[in-house]
Order: sequence, then C-alpha cells, then structure tokens
Amino acid sequence: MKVFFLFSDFYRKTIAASFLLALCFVLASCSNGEKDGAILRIGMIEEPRTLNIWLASDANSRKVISLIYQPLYTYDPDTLDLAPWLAQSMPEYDPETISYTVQLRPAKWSDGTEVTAHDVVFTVDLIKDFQVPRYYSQWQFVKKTVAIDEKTVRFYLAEPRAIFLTRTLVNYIVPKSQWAPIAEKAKTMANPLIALMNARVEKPLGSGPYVLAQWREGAFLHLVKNDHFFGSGIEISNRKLGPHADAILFKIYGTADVGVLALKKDTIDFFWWSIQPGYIEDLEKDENTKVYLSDRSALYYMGFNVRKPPFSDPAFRRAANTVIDKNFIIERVLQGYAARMDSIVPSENLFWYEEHLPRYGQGLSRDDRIKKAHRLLSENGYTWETAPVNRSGEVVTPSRILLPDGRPMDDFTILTPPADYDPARATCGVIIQEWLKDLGIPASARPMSFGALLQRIKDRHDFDTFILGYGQLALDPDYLRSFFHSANNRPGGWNMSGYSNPEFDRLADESVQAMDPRIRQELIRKMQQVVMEDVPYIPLYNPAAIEAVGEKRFTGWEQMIDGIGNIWSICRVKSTEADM
Amino acid sequence: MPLLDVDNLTIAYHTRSGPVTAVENVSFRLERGKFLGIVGESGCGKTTIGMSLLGLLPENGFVREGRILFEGSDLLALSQKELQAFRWKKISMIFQAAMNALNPVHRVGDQIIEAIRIHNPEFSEERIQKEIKELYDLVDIPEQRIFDYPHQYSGGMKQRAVIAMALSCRPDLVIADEPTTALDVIVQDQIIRKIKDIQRQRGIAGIFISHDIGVVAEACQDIMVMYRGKIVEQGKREEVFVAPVHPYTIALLSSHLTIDGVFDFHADKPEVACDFSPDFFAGVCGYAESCSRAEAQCFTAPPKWREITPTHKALCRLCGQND
Amino acid sequence: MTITSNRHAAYSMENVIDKKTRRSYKRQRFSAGWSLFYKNMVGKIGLYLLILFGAMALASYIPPLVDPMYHPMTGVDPLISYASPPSWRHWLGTDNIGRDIFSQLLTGARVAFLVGVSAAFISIVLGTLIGMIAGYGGRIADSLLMRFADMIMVMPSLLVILLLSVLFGQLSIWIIVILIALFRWPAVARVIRSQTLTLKKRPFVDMARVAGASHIRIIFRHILPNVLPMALLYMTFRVTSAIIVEAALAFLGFGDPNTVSWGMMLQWVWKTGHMFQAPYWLLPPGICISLITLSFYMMGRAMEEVLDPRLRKIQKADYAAS
Amino acid sequence: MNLKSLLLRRSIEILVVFGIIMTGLFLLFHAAPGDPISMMVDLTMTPEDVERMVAQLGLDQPIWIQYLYYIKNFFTGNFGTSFHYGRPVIEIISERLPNTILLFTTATILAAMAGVWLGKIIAWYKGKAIDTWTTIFALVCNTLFLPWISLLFIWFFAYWVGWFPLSGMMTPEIWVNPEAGFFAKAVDVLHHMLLPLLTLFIVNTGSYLLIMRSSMLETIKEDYILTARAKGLSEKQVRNRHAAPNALLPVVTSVGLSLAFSVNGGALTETVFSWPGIGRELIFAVSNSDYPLAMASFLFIALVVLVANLIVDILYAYLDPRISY
Repeated sequence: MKVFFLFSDFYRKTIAASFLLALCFVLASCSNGEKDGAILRIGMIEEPRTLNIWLASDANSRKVISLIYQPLYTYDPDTLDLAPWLAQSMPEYDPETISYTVQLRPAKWSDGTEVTAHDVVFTVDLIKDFQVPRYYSQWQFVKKTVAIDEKTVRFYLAEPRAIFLTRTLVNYIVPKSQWAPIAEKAKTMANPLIALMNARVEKPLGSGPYVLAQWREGAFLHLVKNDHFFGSGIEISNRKLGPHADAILFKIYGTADVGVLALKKDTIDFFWWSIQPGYIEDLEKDENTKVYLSDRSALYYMGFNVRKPPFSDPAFRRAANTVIDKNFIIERVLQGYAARMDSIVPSENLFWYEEHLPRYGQGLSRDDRIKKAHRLLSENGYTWETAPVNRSGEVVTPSRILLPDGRPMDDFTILTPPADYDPARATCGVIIQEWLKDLGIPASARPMSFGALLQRIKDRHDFDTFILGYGQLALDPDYLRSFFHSANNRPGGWNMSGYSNPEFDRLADESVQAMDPRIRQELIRKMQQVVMEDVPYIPLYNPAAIEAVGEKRFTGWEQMIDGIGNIWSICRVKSTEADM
Repeated sequence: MPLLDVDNLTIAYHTRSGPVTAVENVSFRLERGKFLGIVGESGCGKTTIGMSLLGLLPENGFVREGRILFEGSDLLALSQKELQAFRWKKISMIFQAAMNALNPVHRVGDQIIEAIRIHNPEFSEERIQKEIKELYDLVDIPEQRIFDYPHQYSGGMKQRAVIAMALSCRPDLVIADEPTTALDVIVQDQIIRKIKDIQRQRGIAGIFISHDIGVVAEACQDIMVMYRGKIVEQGKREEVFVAPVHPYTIALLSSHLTIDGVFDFHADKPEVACDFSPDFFAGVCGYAESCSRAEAQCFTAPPKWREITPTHKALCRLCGQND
Repeated sequence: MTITSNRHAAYSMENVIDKKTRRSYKRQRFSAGWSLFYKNMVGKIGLYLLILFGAMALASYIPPLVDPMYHPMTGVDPLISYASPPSWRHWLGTDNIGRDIFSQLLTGARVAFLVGVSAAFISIVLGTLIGMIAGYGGRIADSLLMRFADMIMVMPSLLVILLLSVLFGQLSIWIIVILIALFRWPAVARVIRSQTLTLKKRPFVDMARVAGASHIRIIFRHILPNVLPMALLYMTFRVTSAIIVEAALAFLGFGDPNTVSWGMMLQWVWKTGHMFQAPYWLLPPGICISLITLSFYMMGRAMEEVLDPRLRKIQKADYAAS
Repeated sequence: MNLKSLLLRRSIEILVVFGIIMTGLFLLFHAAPGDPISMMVDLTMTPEDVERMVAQLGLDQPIWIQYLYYIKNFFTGNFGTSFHYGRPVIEIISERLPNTILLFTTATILAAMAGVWLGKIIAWYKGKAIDTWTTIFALVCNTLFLPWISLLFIWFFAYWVGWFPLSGMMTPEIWVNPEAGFFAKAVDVLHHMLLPLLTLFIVNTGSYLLIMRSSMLETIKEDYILTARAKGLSEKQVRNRHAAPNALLPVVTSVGLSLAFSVNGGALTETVFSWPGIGRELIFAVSNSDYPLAMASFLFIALVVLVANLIVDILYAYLDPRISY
C-alpha cells in the first residue's frame, strides 16, 4: 500500500503546501520593506577574498580593508598631493641622516587604545621581517624605524628614495596589540610568511571610520561605525569628516547586471565597481541614480616577448603599433569612455607625462596604416609572396609574412584575460589579431584564465604577446623602472617583456636617486621616449571609472582619480533623511 | 430469460487504413450455471468478444451493431459509471497471461481485496479477511502466501490467484480467456479441474475462450467455433465434437490430440440434416481459400447457415458431403 | 505487422529476396514512416523549425558579401559605434562595437549546426561501436564497458569540460566538440547494446555465423544496419545536448573567442552590460538556442514514435472505453 | 536479491567509481601542460616556499607515492589552501555544499513530483489537444536555455514585478538585525531560494513530465491495467493505483541517469542567481585558476551525484517489490 500513499494524498498535500509556502514568502517579502535610513548599503561584485591585510591583493578585499586600516598619509582629492591622515602634519626630512620624522594625530584603535609610534614601528618591522610581498619592496630601503616618543616616529633611509613620500607613506598601519601575537606564532612555524598570510583575523582591529561587525561568507559584510575614529568632526584638506552612516552593509552581487538592477531598485546606495559603458544611458535616465565618470590612472597595453624573434625586432613592434587603431578600440570597445594612451604614463598625469613621443598610426585611415606598416616592414627585410600593398598601391589580402631570414613566420598567440574577467581586453585581442592579419602576421587571440596567464607571462616567460592592464597605476611613475629595467627581467619580475636597454637602465637608476622633482621629471620623460621608440609595450587605453550611486538616501560623494569609491566619500556621505 | 443474450454483434477496429471488422454478426445465448466454449485460432476475434462483454474493447475498437443483453439489460447502453459498478460484480474475467495480469508492485492479496472493497464498500475489515481466506482456500493457496508479491508466486499459483480474484465478488458469469495457455500440461490440468470444481460449487456460468479444443471440450457444455470473426459452427459439446459439420471444425478437431488420443468423431456419426436458414451473409466464405472441400460456388456466393439440430448449426453451404 | 519486425525479416531473407523488391520495400517502408512522422504535429513543428535554422545557416554566407560591415566578427558599421536598436540597415540592431546582430545570429546557426551535428556524430559513432561491442562481445566486455559507461554518465559534462579548460587553458571549438562527444556516448551505447543483445539471438545472425562470417562482418553487415535507425534517433538528442553545453560554456566565458556562436553572443551582451538594456540583442540568441534544441528534440521524439512499434499501436485515442 | 545486499553492492560500486574519478582527476592534473607544482603555487610564494610545499605535498616523490599522498589528503580532508580565498578549501566547501544540497534537492524533488504527477494525467489524454499542447509546452520548458531564462526571470520577477530578491541567499538587513529571529531568517533564505527554485523547477519538470508520460503510455498497455479496469476500478483508480506506480519505476531510473545533467544546470543557475553553492564556486574557481578549490569542488559535486544515485537506487528498490522482497 506504500505506493498508493505516494500517489494520492501525499501529492496533493505537498503541492498545496508548497503553493501556500510560496504565497507566504511573497507576503513576507512585502513586509520586509522597511529600511534603516542610517545604513549605507554598498554593492560589490565579489566577496573579499580575505580581511587579512597581508594576504589581500584583490580589489574587493582592499575596498573593505581601506575602511578599517588607515595610512599615515593619503592623497588629497583635489591636488593628489599627500594629505596627513594618521599623521598630524607633513613629514620633516633631514637630508643629513636621510630620515623622515612623522608626528601622529591623537587617534585611537577601535578598541579604544591609542594609536602609537610603536604600532608604526611594529608594522614596518613586521613587513621587513617577513618580507611581506607587495609591501616589502616599498619598505626595504628603510634602514631603521624608531619611536621617538608615543606619538613621534622617525624613519631612517638607507639611501634617498623618491618614492618614500609618494608610495611608502600611504601604506596602512596595523595595531601591534593584535598582530604581535600572530607574528610571534607565525615565526615558530615552518613557513612564517605563509602562516602570517593565512592567519585568520576574525575581527580586525583598525583605526578607520568603520569596524567589522559580521562577515557572513558568501552573502554580506556588516561594518559598524567606529566611535573612536580620529577623523570624526575634524577637517582634513578642507573637508569635514563624518562618518555619518551608522553602519555599512556590503552586499555581494556576483554579476554587474544584478548590481545595477539592485541600484535601480534602491536596494543599494552605491555599486562599488567600475561598470561597463553599456549601463550609462539607462542609469542616467533613472532619476534616482547618478553616474560618476572619473579619470583613472590606469594602463592597458599589449606586450611583446622581446626575448624571441621576430618580436625582438623593434621595427616589427613599431609596425604592429602602426597597424593598431587605438581610436577604434576606444570608440567602439570602450564606447568612448577611455583616453588614448601613447605613453606608458597616462596623459592625465601631467607632471610626469612626456608629450613628444612617436605617434605611429594615429590619425591615419586603415589603408594608410597598412601602407605605413608595410613600408616599415619592407625596409627591415620582411617580405611577402603577396604583399599587403600591391604595385599599384592598393591594399590587398597578403600572404603570410616572411621573416628577414626568408622563413615564413610561425603562428603565434595573443594571450588575453578571459572574456568573463574583462570583455574589453578579450575583444581587443580578437580585433588586433584581425589587424595583424592585414599585414600577413599570423596572430590568434587566446583568452586564458587570469592566474594561468600571469604565470605564463610573469614566471615562465612562455608566451609571444599578451594584452594586460594595470587598473590602479600609482601616481608616481616609478613603475616605468619596474616594467622595463633589465634587472627585473627574471622569472617573477615585473619586466615581463624581457626588455633590455642599457640607456634606459641608466636613466632609471638615476631617477630613483633623484630627489629633486624637476630633475626626476626630466629623467622620467626621457625614459618614456626611449621606451616608446622601442615599443616593448604598445599602450592602448586608459579607461574611465564609471560608477553609479543611488541618490535617494545618501549624497555627498567625493570624486577623485579612480572614482568615488574612496575613504573621503565614505567619511563624508550623508543620509538625505538626516538633513530633513 | 437467459443470463446472457448476444444478438448479431459486430465489432470493428479503427486502423490507419480504415475500420477493420474483427467480429461479425455473432449471436449466442448463455443460461445460468452453464459453460460456453469459444474455440478458434488466435486472431479470430474470440478475445474481442470477451472484452466487449466487459465493455473493455481497446480504445480503437467499437461495436458497430448488435446488442448484448445481460439479465435482460443492455450492456452497451450503460454509462461509464454503471459499467464500472457492473464489471467484476456481474461478469469477471480470468485473463490470458496470469503472469502479467497481476500488478507486480502490489501484493496479491491487496489486489484481490481491492476488487472486493470497491464492489462491497459496506464490508467490514473482518468480513473482507474472511472472504479472501475463503477464496485462497478455494484455489488451494496457503493462507500465509496471501500477502506475497506476484513475483514470489509460481506460474500455477499466479493462475490460481487470478482465478481467486475473478471469483472474489461472486459474479454470475466468469469469462476465462486462455486461462491455461502459458502453463505446463500438468498444471493446466489442475487449473481446469479447479475451474470445473468451482463451477460446480458456486453454480456460476462461464465463457471459456481457448484455441485449445481439448481444454474447451473438458470444461464446456456448449461450443462455438470461430473463424475470422465469424461463428462457423455452434452447438452442444457432443454435437460439435461428435458430428462436426463445418470443414474448419473438422480440420481443427482432426489436428488435435486429446489426452485420450485423437478425437474420434467418425465413430457413430449421426445423420446430418441439410436445412439452410434463409439469412445469407454478405461476402464469400472466409475459409474457402483454405478449405479442402471448397467448390466453385464457395468462391462466388456467400455461405449459409445450416441447421443440423435446433441446437447445432454451421455456416457452410456444402451439404451432404461432410465425410 | 510492425516496421521493426519487417526490417528484421527483410534482412534475414537477404539472399532470398532479390534486390529490386528489397529496394521497393525499403522505399515503401520509408514512405510509411515518413507519413507517420509527418502526421505527428510535434515532428512537423520540429522539422519546420529545423528547416528554418538550416536556411539561416546557409544564409549566413550572404551578409558579408553584401557589405564587409556585415561580417559577423570583424565587420563594424562605420557610422554606428554603440549598441543600436533594429533599423533597416541592421535588422536586429548592432552590438556595442557596431557589429550587425542579424548576421551574427545567422552565423550562430551555422556554428550550432557544426557543433551539434559533429559532436553528436562522434558520440553516436562511439556509442554505437561500444554498444555493439558490449552487446555482441559477451559478459566481460559487456560489464566492463557498461560500468565505464555508467561512470561517464554520472559525470556532469559541463563541469568536467570547465575543469579541463582550467587545466589546459582556453579550448578551441573543435576540442570542445570532441570533449562534448566524449561525455555523451554512454546513453547511446546503452540503447544500442540492448538492441544488439536482442538481435544477437535472431536467426539471421546464427545463419551468418554458421555460414562462416567473421565477427566483424556480423557486427557491421548484420547488426549495424539494424541498430542504425536507433542510433540516428539518438543523434538528434545528442545534437541538442551538444548545442546546450557549447552555449553554456560560451556563456560562462570559456568558449572559443574566434567563433560567433549564440552562447558567445549572450556572453557579449551579458558582459558588456547590455543585458537589460538591449532586448534586441539579448532575446534573439537565447530564443535561437532554445528553439534549435527544441526542434531537434521534437524531431527526435517524432522519430521515436515512428521507430518504436510499441508506441505506434496507440493511434486514435477515444478513451473512456468507447 | 534483498535490499541489504543490493545496497552493499551499490555502495561498493559507488566507492569504486569515485576512486576512478579521483584517480582520473589526479592523472589529468599530471597530464596538464606545465608541471603540477607550478599549478599549486601561489604567485606570492618564494622559491623556498615552493620547495617546502613540494616536499609537503610529496611532489618530489615518484608518481605512485604522490598518488598515495593525494588519497591520504583526501581522506584527511586536506585539500590544500584556496589560492583565491587563502583559506583551507575544506572550509569553503563545507560552507557551500549545504546551500547546493538545499537548492538542488528541493528543486529536483519538487520538479520530479510535479513532472510525474502531470505526466501521469497527461498520458491519460493521449492524442487529445491538451496532450499535444502540454507535450509541446513541456518540450519548450525542457529546452529553454537555462542561464538565459534565469536572467529573464531575474529581470521580470525580481526587478520588474519585484516579487523576489535579485540574487544571493539572504537579505543582509534582516540578518544584521538583532531582533530578527530564526523564523524571519529562514523565511528570508526561502524567499531568496524561490526564484532559482522556480527556474530549475520549470526546466526540470518538463523533462520529468515527458519521461513519465512515455512511461505511462507503455504501462497502460500492460495486462494488469486491463485487469484493473475489468475489476471495475474507475479510470482514476486505475491510473493512480495501477498504472502510475509501475510507470514510476523507469522514471526513477532516468532521474538517476539525468542527475549529472541537472547538476550542470544547477551550477549555471547558482552562478546566475549568485546562490553561494558549490557549483558556482567551481565555475568561479575555474575563472580564477584556483586549482585546489576547483578540484575539490569537482570531487564533491561528483560525490553528491553518486550519493544521489545511490538514493535513487534505494528509492527504486523501495518502490519495486521485485527488488526489495
């Protein structure tokens, strides 16, 4: 009789019950409508990987961490100069001892204890002891850090370094009370660094405007206002700081579409993610949402493996640069929301940017670009059975290009990140492949998952060409040296192209030591000329940061380079209801 | 009033190439407590007749003309609901393949109880238990096997269980459609004896459908021989077996071995009359092609009913040369 | 009489009936099957849809000839550099870089056929061979092969292919096709095996064996022709699953970037943020994927009814026991 | 065969199959281009770290010893550390797996029940318009491209009509509210689950309906159906008591066989709806080249499918007395 049971009543009851339940939920959803006006709701595309500051390298973790840990100095939103943050004032430099002295503000950790010079010393020593990746390179030239008194700290440098002010001092300071025990324990482990980086910090102790209250993995993060935040009510860089929202909820949306829908539906106040241009029109139509377009300091480029022929031939690279239509990419792939790049340094970075650089194919029509590239290649010994430009000067479909030694060029790949990671770069790969084919250069685009891609390019040097980008390029152009100095041409080094030019090396070495900005500017500009003459990287574009907020509940976002998602915004946005 | 009166029944099936007649102008009567045997080769329409009595023709079958009167009421006029109440209560059936007639996922006892309960909703639980024990007793299956599953039964037991099921509502008429086909000879014999016993005990009427003339001969008083949807000869058992008239019946009988030997119908063959009934059938004799005695007229003119005795008739226009 | 049993009869009398009658018999069988198929509403809809998609696939060669800007991958409208709604110039509008969605849609049909049919074909060949070997080969081969088939069957193919793509990097469309085929044969093998098992017991196989035919000859000459219709039937089902898996891969961003498939189009519309803004871009590829799988599925079901004699018996159903 | 020995046999079979899958994965991992070490190594590691890890994982050993390490690590729950999260993989899996099981089993059970129920009824109207149209409708549902229809559903039901949350599994506002009790939280999770459930339900019900319908059509030709009718059972009784339980058996088998395919769909649904399940985690891990997480997620998904198959086998045995008695 058991089967009878299965088939009669049970069925009807289950179906009726599930229907009732469904109804129940729909009703429940309606009653869940009330909202707490004082919670700032921020959408994120992915969950942070970790809130362990030493492991965090992804954008989402850093967003959350930036609200918890604070640096000594931060960038002024208007001038992008250093603004004292945890520090009371600008550092004092003593050229004789090559030391900087920093005075701290009266600031407290979120547990109410004072932020002291000992915390700063501890942080620096920890980074140096453990050689924490990402941080170590910025601190390694700091010989010694000394706490002069509870609120004064002095850094002794081994040699003058230009980046100390612009890069090193904006790093976060961590509390000794929380990290010292972890560090002690880690030192006893087989691999101290891994132990440190994998240590779980359930409740990170910070000095920022918010502290973590709850992290529900896979769903949300809940941060509440730090009552001990040093900035509350004071004015820095002519801005009065809050924070005004009682709490922040980070909601995870997985895909940008849903994040944007959430914004339109007013379930979040800000989507902290640079969205695709496709959304702009729609969001601008909606009266409750506002789109912020901000400049970015970013570099998207195509790189060559100059260790390998024919990519080792500058003429070949110049021809490739000539045939690539950057305007096409910017106008179509990025819908115009990007700036053209002709140097490794973004043109918005006026102080360091060099204007007088070769422009290759700029302003030419497709045919003219092909003709120019064809001329360049022919002059350098490349031949074709059917050339891309025939005798009467018309552009035709060429046969495969023959290298100067007479052999046909082998197929090669343009490695790009996969489309789900960045559709723009994946599309660029395919488009550039087609342009190169106009010259008979047998390219094929190959998206590859990001980790594997980086590993092949950076660690194994096993590639032909690639398209990559730096989303947040530091304002100080020290990266030129990292990218192209021959000393960095090693597995794991940042000179992924394998570029090597003694003249560039010399200029780069000089620039490191140049403490006079004028002299350094001169050197940096020269470095750009050298690089752009040889084009180991073809800079493509610098996209705009497109961010959207819901205007209904919070206003007062602070726009600066890289967008509105910054500490200033978080400290200053106000609930519209509070005003009433 | 006879228990069952089938009058001029014609049944056809819809097929892709139009309707095909399966049973044509069949008429017969059955009295209470009597057993009627229908004999014929497979596909001759005998099962169709059985099914039509229960209103269970396949979905593409339909009664073209004729009447089926059961205790004077017309079965074909019954509504679906009335028909459901009528089935098993009045007429039940022992199906061809007992192996498949029992639902494999239900216990045998439950399947029998189900029938009792539907038709006797007023029965108490004890009463039902009593009934089923009686039934099992009747068909000689040990009581403790009542609630076994069909796959735990042997072939003979299944057949007996099917018989028990057929008797569960004390019907007036049981149709047994090839009840013994799939069984071996010994079991066959047991089953037939059982059926005869039960008939005697309960006094029910039956229709026994088989291609096996020996089985029919053993159980039935009246015999109908069918060929291609038509009754070709019908009469009392003795008449048909001792003095078959239709060449098909003769062929059927002469090819059959009984347990006692070949049917010996030549022994004391009575005089056979040659009275043709006036009603003619449309179409020529279906058997003519295979008939060893066919004459020219068999291929051109329709066959006629010959009444040999009031109870014995045959559908054949040949006369006087039936030896 | 049913078609299947006729077929066995026809082959068993191979040497008795002369070729001509056999051919006419085959033709008759085909036309009977065809009329049955055509009467089936599901089959008819499926067939019309399929013809439509076939026409689309063929038509995909035309747009680039009309104007290079209609090239599905590389052609862009010189005047439009954003996603634009349908117009006379672009019947279904353009995507965000100004490519014509209609010509992409047509090319998608070609890719779908290519992927679907080739993956299905490979898996059918594999499945039929393995099924016949398992069915014919006897116990050890049978149980080994079928255990193996069961094992493949419990693997979620899409996820395995994803895993392979993380291990081996971006997969090209042909590798994807082969991988899909490798995960899709077991169902075919099961059916073919059971058919082979029944065929093996038929007299004509015994006759062939007595006549001295080799195993290979028996398998290919006597068993294969009889299991072929079933294999073809399964091919239609395999086509659908191949198309779905390819589309899902492309949708997730693991497709071949040099192919314009419908899944790829969905991925573009998704990742470029036009999902909920450009219905003219979002709807057509999704509808096409759904409809092409539907059409193959419907064809398959209709064929199943033609081929399966037991299902065929139920024709007109005036139920309620007349 | 009795139930116990069947269970035992199937369990052993499943263990063997799982062993083969594990081995296959191990071999794949070794056959992949590039050495296995470089795949396991995080970009932040120094050469010494790598060496230490090589020793720890036994990657400097002969392949069969490595294999033993691999098996040992599996059974001790040591799947390594996720590159992406920097946490032990087992932790992530144990967070995600219950969510998947919740969504997937609910969807499968509901869809199977509804599909079976509808298929049972529809088969009774074979040849009528309602049958034809339901069949076509079921076919359409069954062939809808899942991620696409999920997106349309999100847009329509969650955004435009606004009945459901857009995605995810919980409403943070409710979960951070200290006043919200268990019931409110449970309702919230179920509310989030409804739309993905509906999507999976619609797509899966179609296929179960079709299988049940065909199976019913086969079953009603059986003799015992005729017996049941002859017994005077009403059509509904015949259908529900006699045809359906038998027709259900092949459906149960094919549910088992199609589980793997529905897992594909489950992973896609999880991804589109941001349901924090293991399928989404796998796709995510694949995107991020998080090999340890991807491998472990896959193994667990395979395990889920195998266990589900075992449950289906038990269900089959329970429903079919020929096996259980």
